[in-house]
Amino acid sequence: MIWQLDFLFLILVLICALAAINIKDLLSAVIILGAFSFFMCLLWAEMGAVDVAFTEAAVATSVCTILFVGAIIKTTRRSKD
Amino acid sequence: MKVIILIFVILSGGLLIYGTMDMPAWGDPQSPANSYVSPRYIEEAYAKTETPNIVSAVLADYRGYDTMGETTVIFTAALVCAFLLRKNSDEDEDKS
Amino acid sequence: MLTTVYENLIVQTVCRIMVPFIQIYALYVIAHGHYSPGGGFQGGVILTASLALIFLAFGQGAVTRRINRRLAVILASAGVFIYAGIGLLCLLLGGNFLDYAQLAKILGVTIPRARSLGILGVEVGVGLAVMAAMYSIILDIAGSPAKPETKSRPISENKP
Amino acid sequence: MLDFIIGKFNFWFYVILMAVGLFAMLAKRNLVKKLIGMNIFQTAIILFYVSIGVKKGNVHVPIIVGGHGHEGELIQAADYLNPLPHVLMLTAIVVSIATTGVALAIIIMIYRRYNTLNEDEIIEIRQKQLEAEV
Repeated sequence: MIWQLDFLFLILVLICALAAINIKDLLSAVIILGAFSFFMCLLWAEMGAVDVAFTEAAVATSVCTILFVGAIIKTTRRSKD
Repeated sequence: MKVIILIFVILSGGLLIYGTMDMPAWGDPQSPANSYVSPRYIEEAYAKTETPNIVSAVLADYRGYDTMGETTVIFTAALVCAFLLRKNSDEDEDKS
Repeated sequence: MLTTVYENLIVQTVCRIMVPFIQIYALYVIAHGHYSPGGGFQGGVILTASLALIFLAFGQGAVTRRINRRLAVILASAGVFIYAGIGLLCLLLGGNFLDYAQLAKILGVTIPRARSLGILGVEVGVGLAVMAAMYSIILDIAGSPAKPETKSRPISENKP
Repeated sequence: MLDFIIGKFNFWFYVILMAVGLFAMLAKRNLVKKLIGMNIFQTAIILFYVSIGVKKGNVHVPIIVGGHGHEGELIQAADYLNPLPHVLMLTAIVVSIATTGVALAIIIMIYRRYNTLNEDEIIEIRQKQLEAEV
């Protein structure tokens, strides 16, 4: 509920989102998506939603990244855009 | 094509930003979302369920149907993944 | 592929030390969900993360030897069944579906305490279902599809 | 003016984040990129819902202070955050992981059949197949 901290985390989240959709290497994009989820978790902890932050830290940064990496290694990591 | 999509996205984003002008300010304790159902949950939850974590109490007790459906959704997702990817013919095996 | 294992002593040793602590922490998160942030989802996902750590460090055979795919599906349906079973038990005791106050008749405690215990039982079911379902999804997406199931051996013979 | 900006800039950021996700879903031709865009879109909406429940000032997180031994004390609703958006979004996050898993399974099946992840190439191959059948 400190708006300066909120502003900082929102800027970081936006940078991570823009980087994740613009990088051509899919594996790098997925790792940046993990960083995006982590900053989102910090943002929720700052807003006081401790349960949501815990869930995001447990679910999105670990299991989601594992799923994406497994799928990318099975398919291909090159992308044209 | 990309330019059309960009214009569409910017237009819809601008419309949504115009919509936020009427919303209550961030963190307003008197906003409608904070003043209807949730005060009852906060005041009653500990006395009626002996659970200090209000989120747990609401998740599993007051809104138990919701959580049961959600557990079923996860179970269904696991079944769908198994049906799609588990080996059932020999030709898939060679290409993977 | 993720399924080819490179024998790495440091990774395997750290994994062997870390996994029991991660699982204890997951059980703590499930059981202590009334008093602190946490609950069925988070604990189940942390249990899955410990299994995924074994999967990454020791390969697919080491983890399917402990919980094979058929057992994972059975555990997931058992979790959903625990949840719905508690609801049906309340229905049989004369209340509404998922009305935990009726559990006070068979548990012999006050009504708020019975609702607290009902929440605990439901969280255990959710944790079991989430753990097994996520484990099954990870095994299907990241594991190799063609590998035949290894026969389960007694735990004392397990050498990862 | 400053109060207005402080009160509203969160919502503007959520809208920008949602627009980024929507653009990735519509304009990118790679299927995994589309899925990443979908994740960003979902997270922006969840962020919007959670931020509705925020209360300014000296409030606690939604866990009753003290736990046992405080039965007699009156609990004021103004002292705690709004727990309802947290509950709803907790389920939304876990369901989003399930949908991601199903989508990745479908992507793996598509790659096995067409040997590419680019949408244009998939459509091209599919049209050639249809013409060959006719």
